[in-house]
Amino acid sequence: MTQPILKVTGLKKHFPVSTGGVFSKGKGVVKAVDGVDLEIFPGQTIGLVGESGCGKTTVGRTVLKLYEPTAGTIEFNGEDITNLTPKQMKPRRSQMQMIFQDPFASLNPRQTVGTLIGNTFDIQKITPQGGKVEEIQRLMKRVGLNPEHINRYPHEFSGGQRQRIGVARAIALKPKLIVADEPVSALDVSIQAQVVNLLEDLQEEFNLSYLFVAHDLSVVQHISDRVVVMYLGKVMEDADKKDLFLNPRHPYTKALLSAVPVPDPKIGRARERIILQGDLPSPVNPPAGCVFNTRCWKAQDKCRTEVPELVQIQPGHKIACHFPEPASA
Amino acid sequence: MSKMTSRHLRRRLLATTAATALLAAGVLVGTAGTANAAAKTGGTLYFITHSEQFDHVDPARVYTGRDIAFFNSYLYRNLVSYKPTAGSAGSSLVADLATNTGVPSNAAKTWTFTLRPGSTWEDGSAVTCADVAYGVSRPFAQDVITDGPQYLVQALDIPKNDDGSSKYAGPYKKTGQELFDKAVSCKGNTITFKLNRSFADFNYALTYPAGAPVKKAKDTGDKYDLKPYSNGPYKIESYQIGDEMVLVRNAAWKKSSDSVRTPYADNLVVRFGLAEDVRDQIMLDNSIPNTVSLDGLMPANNRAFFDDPKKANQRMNVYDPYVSYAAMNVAAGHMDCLNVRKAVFFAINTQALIDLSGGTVYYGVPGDSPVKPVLGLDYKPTTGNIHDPAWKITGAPDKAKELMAAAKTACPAAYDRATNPDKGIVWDISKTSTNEKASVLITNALKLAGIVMKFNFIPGGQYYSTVMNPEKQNDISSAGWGADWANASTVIPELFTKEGGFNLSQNWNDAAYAAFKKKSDAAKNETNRAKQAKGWQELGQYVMDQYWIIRPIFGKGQFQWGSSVGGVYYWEPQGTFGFGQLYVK
Amino acid sequence: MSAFLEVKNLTVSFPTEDGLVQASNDISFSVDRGETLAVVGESGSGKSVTSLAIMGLHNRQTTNINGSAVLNLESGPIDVISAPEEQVRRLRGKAMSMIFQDPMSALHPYYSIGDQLSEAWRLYNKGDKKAGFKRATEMLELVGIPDASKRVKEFPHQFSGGMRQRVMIAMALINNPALLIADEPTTALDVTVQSQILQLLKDMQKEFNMAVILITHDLGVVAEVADRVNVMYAGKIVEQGVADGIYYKPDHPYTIGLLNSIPRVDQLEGKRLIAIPGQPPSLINLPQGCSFRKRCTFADQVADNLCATIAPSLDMKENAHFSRCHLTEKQLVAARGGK
Amino acid sequence: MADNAVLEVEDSAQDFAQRTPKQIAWKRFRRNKVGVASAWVAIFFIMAAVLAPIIVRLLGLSNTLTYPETLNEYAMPIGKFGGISLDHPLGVEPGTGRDVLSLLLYGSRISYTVAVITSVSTIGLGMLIGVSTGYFRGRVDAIVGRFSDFLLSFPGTFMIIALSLPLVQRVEAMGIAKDNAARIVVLVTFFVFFGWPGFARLIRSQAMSMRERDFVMAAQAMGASSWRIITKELLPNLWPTAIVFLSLSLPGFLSAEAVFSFLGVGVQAPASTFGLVLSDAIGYWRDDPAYLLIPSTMLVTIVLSLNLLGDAIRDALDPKGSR
Amino acid sequence: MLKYLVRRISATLVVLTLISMSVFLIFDVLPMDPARLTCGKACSPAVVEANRHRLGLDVPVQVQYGRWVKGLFVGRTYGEGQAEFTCPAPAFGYSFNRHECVTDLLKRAFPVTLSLAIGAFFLWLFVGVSLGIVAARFKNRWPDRASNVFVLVGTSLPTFISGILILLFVALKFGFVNPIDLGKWVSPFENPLGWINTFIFPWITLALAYAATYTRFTRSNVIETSSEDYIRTARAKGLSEKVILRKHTLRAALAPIVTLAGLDFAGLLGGAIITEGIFNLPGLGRLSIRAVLNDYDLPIIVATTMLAATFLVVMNLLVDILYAYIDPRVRVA
Repeated sequence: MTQPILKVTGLKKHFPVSTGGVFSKGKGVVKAVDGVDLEIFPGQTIGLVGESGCGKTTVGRTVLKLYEPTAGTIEFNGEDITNLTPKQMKPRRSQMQMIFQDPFASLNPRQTVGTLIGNTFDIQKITPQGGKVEEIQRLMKRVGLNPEHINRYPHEFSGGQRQRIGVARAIALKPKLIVADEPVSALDVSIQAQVVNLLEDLQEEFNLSYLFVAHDLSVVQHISDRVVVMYLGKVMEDADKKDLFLNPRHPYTKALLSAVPVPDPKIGRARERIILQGDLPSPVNPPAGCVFNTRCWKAQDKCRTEVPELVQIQPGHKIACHFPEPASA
Repeated sequence: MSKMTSRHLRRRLLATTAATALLAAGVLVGTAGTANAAAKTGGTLYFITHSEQFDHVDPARVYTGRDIAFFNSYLYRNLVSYKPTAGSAGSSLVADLATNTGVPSNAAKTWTFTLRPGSTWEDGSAVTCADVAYGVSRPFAQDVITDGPQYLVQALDIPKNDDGSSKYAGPYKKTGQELFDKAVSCKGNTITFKLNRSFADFNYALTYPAGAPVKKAKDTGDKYDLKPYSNGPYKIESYQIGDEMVLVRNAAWKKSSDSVRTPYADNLVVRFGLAEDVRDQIMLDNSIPNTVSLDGLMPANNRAFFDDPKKANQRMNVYDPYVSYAAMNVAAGHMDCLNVRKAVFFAINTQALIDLSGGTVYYGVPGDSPVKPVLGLDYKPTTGNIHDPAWKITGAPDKAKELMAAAKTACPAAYDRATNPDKGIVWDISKTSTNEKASVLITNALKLAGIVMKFNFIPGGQYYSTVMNPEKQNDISSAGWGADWANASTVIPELFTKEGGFNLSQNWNDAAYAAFKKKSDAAKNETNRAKQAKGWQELGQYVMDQYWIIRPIFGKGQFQWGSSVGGVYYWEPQGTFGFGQLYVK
Repeated sequence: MSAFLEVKNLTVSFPTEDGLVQASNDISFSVDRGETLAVVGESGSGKSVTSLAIMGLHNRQTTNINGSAVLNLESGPIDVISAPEEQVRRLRGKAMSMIFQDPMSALHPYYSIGDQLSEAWRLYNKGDKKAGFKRATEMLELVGIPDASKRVKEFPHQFSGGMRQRVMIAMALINNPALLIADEPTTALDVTVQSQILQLLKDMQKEFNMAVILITHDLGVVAEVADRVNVMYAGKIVEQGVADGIYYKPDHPYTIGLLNSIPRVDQLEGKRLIAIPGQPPSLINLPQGCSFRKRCTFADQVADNLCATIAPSLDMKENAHFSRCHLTEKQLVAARGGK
Repeated sequence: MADNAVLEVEDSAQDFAQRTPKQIAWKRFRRNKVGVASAWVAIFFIMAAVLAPIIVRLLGLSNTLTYPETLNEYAMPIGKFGGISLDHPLGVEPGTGRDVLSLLLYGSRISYTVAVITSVSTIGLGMLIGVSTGYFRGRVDAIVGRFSDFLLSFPGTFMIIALSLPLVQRVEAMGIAKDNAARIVVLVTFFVFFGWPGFARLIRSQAMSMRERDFVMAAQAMGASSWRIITKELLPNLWPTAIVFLSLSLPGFLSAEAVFSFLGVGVQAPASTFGLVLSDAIGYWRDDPAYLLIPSTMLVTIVLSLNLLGDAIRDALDPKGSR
Repeated sequence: MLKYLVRRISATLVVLTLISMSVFLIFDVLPMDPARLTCGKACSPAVVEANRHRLGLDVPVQVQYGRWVKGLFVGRTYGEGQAEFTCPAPAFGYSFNRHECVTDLLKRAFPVTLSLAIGAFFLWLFVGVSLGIVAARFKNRWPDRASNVFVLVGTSLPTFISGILILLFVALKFGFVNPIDLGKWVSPFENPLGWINTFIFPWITLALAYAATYTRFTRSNVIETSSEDYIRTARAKGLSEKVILRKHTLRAALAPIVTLAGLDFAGLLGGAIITEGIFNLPGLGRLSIRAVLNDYDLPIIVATTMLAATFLVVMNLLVDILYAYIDPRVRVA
């Protein structure tokens, strides 16, 4: 088997927070990511799903060392990059890129498209073959933008087009890994598909690996090879796409899947739906034991005291649950 | 008389000499109300002023004519006082707490006074000889009793330290108390002063409240300046600096014991800190008819007030006791070149400066001596300065250029400094809008003569302590002075000798200073008044020839009061109202 | 008998610096008690503007409105478009209610939940604050907020997103309205919470026998709850019909495109998505003809360049199914991929 | 195949206006009639100050010369309205007979100089500190924050009054500047010293929120250094704030200078800033009200036009913030 | 809650200590010599030294500071022998120019400044806030435009000009104020009408600029708040516009004004120098500026500086606490 492009072991990222209002003083930590393992192979797409606050975005940022990890190791291309300084990271950054959720916030409004894409070359001090401007225009064309618009500002583009600028920027240096953080969730339905298709095409073309972070299971399901389900900073289930969607073994995954609406009235009405009770607990005070126990319909005493390990229960399928769902036929 | 207050200086400014004709008369008195026409008792009399406070209230510290006249009329009594009448008769002495005006003996080195019985303090207790002695002892406490006249400290026969300070440190520290007790002694109601020199007019020095009694038990040191214990017809009910002072009748005072004072009004209220335009508005509109203004008007408002025929009985315009002048700091590196001093004098446009400050009618006329004609005997028109044919009242830049050309060879360093745009001559002046304008006029006039003049504006309250500090004093300082009594011994030694209290010329490094000092000392000790006067005249001429001071102005003062104030007259020796006879119509 | 709400030819526009914005154009639909009408469309398609106009919540100074929206109340019909402002106000909260997308910002941060609920209740009911709080607590219980009697005194920021949306629903329903307009009620919520809220909405509809207008961009949500569907595009209803019809036999290329372009969680064979090309048009100075024309892959099939010149009207294609398209039935079948 | 799929979605000539942010602001500004008018007024006054020597010479006047013939024997202007005449369009100064127009023109040069230097330095310092504390946060931010809190709790106005005289002396003694130059140095230093915390806070909060924006993270993901992020990503976005602050602080400092000159702790004669002229004019308000009213009107007009201009610039740059 | 208070108060005390230290240090390193300034005419070096001792300036600055702090708690004694006297605690020092304990001076000046500040404060709050609300409600219509004119004039007219114009051309010219009583302190408890008469023009002067700022601030806050979602919610409930404005919009729009107003008020307590100067009010501002310009009276300068700083710091604390009560989001985590 080939070497993974990215290997993450026991990754933790804790943020200090002050919990108090005016009348109470308290310091705590948000365990945004609390022990996550990941492996991404060249050309593979890993979908990272979970509800807001589950730490999926933090994972994406931490593996790119935009956040300093609290614990764990990150290996990129076989090299341990966990403790590299920003300076040491710099040359490696051309190999790993990011696409952001909000196409409005991720583009500096005071820079032209040319500058936005060209920044990458300037920072890495790379002069592309055939000239910078030409390369930028080639990239623009590649992602479906009119190369003549090189001197336009982001506000002159629609959301979908902006996201294309973001994509062009990310692929400019032909990276090996792209962390795509909710790349389509801010887009209109009719535009989402354009960007999803673009990402798929680019993957094919450049043999890219994606860490695809999203809350929308439909999109994740569509684009991923493997899917990792997170809840409160922890991995609940990690499996091959088909395995996971056809045969979710973790109660949380099961509930999550059942909650996804399907654009088909008959199926929609017919489907059995698991409605979880209550809300996501605060990540500052996560529940003891299994973090999901407060909302799990199968929770027992064990779940409230003992943290379930992420274990492989069949080849390529790991879950963290004391009482997994039965494997279906 | 007394030193001008900084307040006076703020209004009075620099100008140079004018015609001699005006100098003859000591008084060019304007109209004055007649005293005691139909004096009425009762009512409240208001006094208004822009000042924040009286400079001092403590009798040992009061030293300005206005404040002395005010408190002497209302609050405390001296052994002797000036006669409270208009005209030159006002300059004669009358017995007050004493039964006589003092008996000199031992070539005027010993003076005795006998206390009049029946005078009392606020609490009804008698004013004793010990109270007088105690009062006299207080100015020796130089760290507490500041600013007062130093005649007693200087003249009493008490040994001095090497630095000139007295070996007696005042009643608080009591160091050398026995030395004081030897110089000032009581026997019953008679007090004896022993002096270290002949002092023919020592009793005049006692018109200053520095010689007034203070009841020891009521002395509060520094705080006595806020509320002295009264033995006069009024007492202080309240005094808040920056706000007001209220005087009410002192029930313990008896008319029978006091031949000098006539309290008419029931209450006296002094309002401090009025904005100048507000103060002027009150006078111009007569909005408070029972008001007396303790200040003059702003120059711009003088004319409106004095041209108004309806106000004919509410004003006077007189030659006051003051001479204002610019003192040359002749210390080395400053104005040490006579030609430069002269050049500055000749270049100045005196007319413009006088106009700026109210014109000759209200401001004053160019003078030719540090001694004012009002001193009579001691004044004699000088030669040179404003009588120089080359001098012009609007400035004589050509003459000044000539002088500068001479200075170029005579004293090149001084010449260079005076003409170098980066250096120039620096003139210390208190910060007022009139002075700021005067600086423009002077700078412009001197520019015509090629002299560079710069001005150092100093906040009023810090002016004298700055310019009298030789380290901080610049080249020229504006100042003003009035004789302490009708003798130039209170002018020339004070202003031009090292021992004087107000030497701005710093002239003791001058080559001829020793001779000057000798002559001055001789004149001071001279008991023959005519001979003494001659000495002062000569010294005055010398001062003017040396241009130690330039462009003295024989100043005028204006006084205004509301329409229901009666009993107003000009008390010549004090240079202000005769407060004692004021009443509310 | 006519439906509870009947909207006819409703047109909303407002002037801006750059020109007149045709926010919604010639909208007609009706909805009755017990029925859920979903309005689907992308951002800027005019779906929210329409509902705000019905509620009378648009800015009256800057907005031009034509057409009518008649509420058939027991006391008689009222056209909320032409009725005086004050009269419409008295309908809000009682005859018709609305909940919004972002429950975080839709609740006043300075007042307790109980205050805000009881204020709504006391507007149409006599009772003091205490009674208001009692009623508020009941409502909170009804919408499934645990520990309601305690939480009624708390402030919005102490609630989670899902709970806030429950509060919003409780507040909207506290006066038992006949019509509830839910504007993207679950967009800001996580899927697990979304299904809770959708379930709640269904329950509440049954409980109160309301007419519900659900505004959303999510075809999945629509499929789960809607009886009938309006598909909007560029300010116009392009297709209108019962849910099954819209999903299984869409009659407009836009609807077809939308259904083809969204991935489905239940279809694991990763077919390439068929995207709708281009961008939605700006609502200012809409082009002549069909506004979908430029993105429509079938426009060139229509003869005489009709799409570019004549705006299609909303025609009935079959029983109670309307569509705004020049394509023939045959061409549409082809567009649907043969169905 | 893939290529085609992408290209087919290329926008078919979206009619977004092709304008830079600057052009948009400029267009918005030009639509604001009041703003344009006040800009002209402000430019008029500023040009008049800049060109004061030329204007004054063209009129055959001088700001230092006195015109004795315009004054009577009490040194009051001859003629009505403070001696307004063809020769002296705004009259003459009582007392000295200087030309008021020249005085005010030259005086406003000083006022503008103080205002401009102060505003620019305040903004420079505030920008530097605000951006770096906002971006780096951490300990330096905490210390600087405390320090600026500390500064803000000082009564600035009073401190200027209390300390200006000794500080001017010190500045002169140190040979940094002399006379009015020294006073200006002290005044400006004070204004900046007490002025920067406010602006730094504003910039800091913006920098902090901007730091959380994805485009900063995008730059980090590309490997950009902090310096590059600050200069290329943050500063260009903070300029509008700085320009708005500049345009609003300029009139503020202009009148502050007038206030302190009025109180006697600013520049001194023979200079003639608004504050000096006004404090002088109070003494003449009965006899020569024009001398009080003309400079007042002029100062208020300048401040008003600059304020209006500032508002217009703010509206143009940031149409949302209507403060 | 209590813990928080203790923490904040102790932090405030630390700040105050630091401020007082730096005030001492600042005035110590300056080339002003108060001993020299108080020395008067007979000024020999010996007298200067004696005065330096009398003023307590002959010891190192830390000792001076120590004495000052001690004086705050136990009072201070000045002079020797017969002339000895004590300023009781809290003693801010003794002014040898005014012959009074600084504390007494402050006690007298403070009610004046407080009266000025309170009156102006309520005046500008009332005018500013109500004009701002009116302007926001009638946005872009004539009341808005009119209030905009007011805002512009108010913010462009420096206080020293408006004050002079009001004093000279209104108050005095039409005889609203007896000039001799100008600035005379009248206690509101003894003579309320006289108090108002004394302060009405200073109030107007001072309030003018602030009212303009508050009008602008209120207007923009109200407008901004009006577009908040929760206002739309209130409207959707069926509340009338009046109720929405009063109960919902204003509550949120005016909350930030509390902070602003608190700090502005505290700033005034430190002395409204210009207004007090123009109207001759014997308040803290005039006390301090006279102390600086007339005689460089160090104890007064230090005391007023400290006092002004204290007001700001304490008011900051109060505003924070008050704000927590207004905004529940701040109150509880």
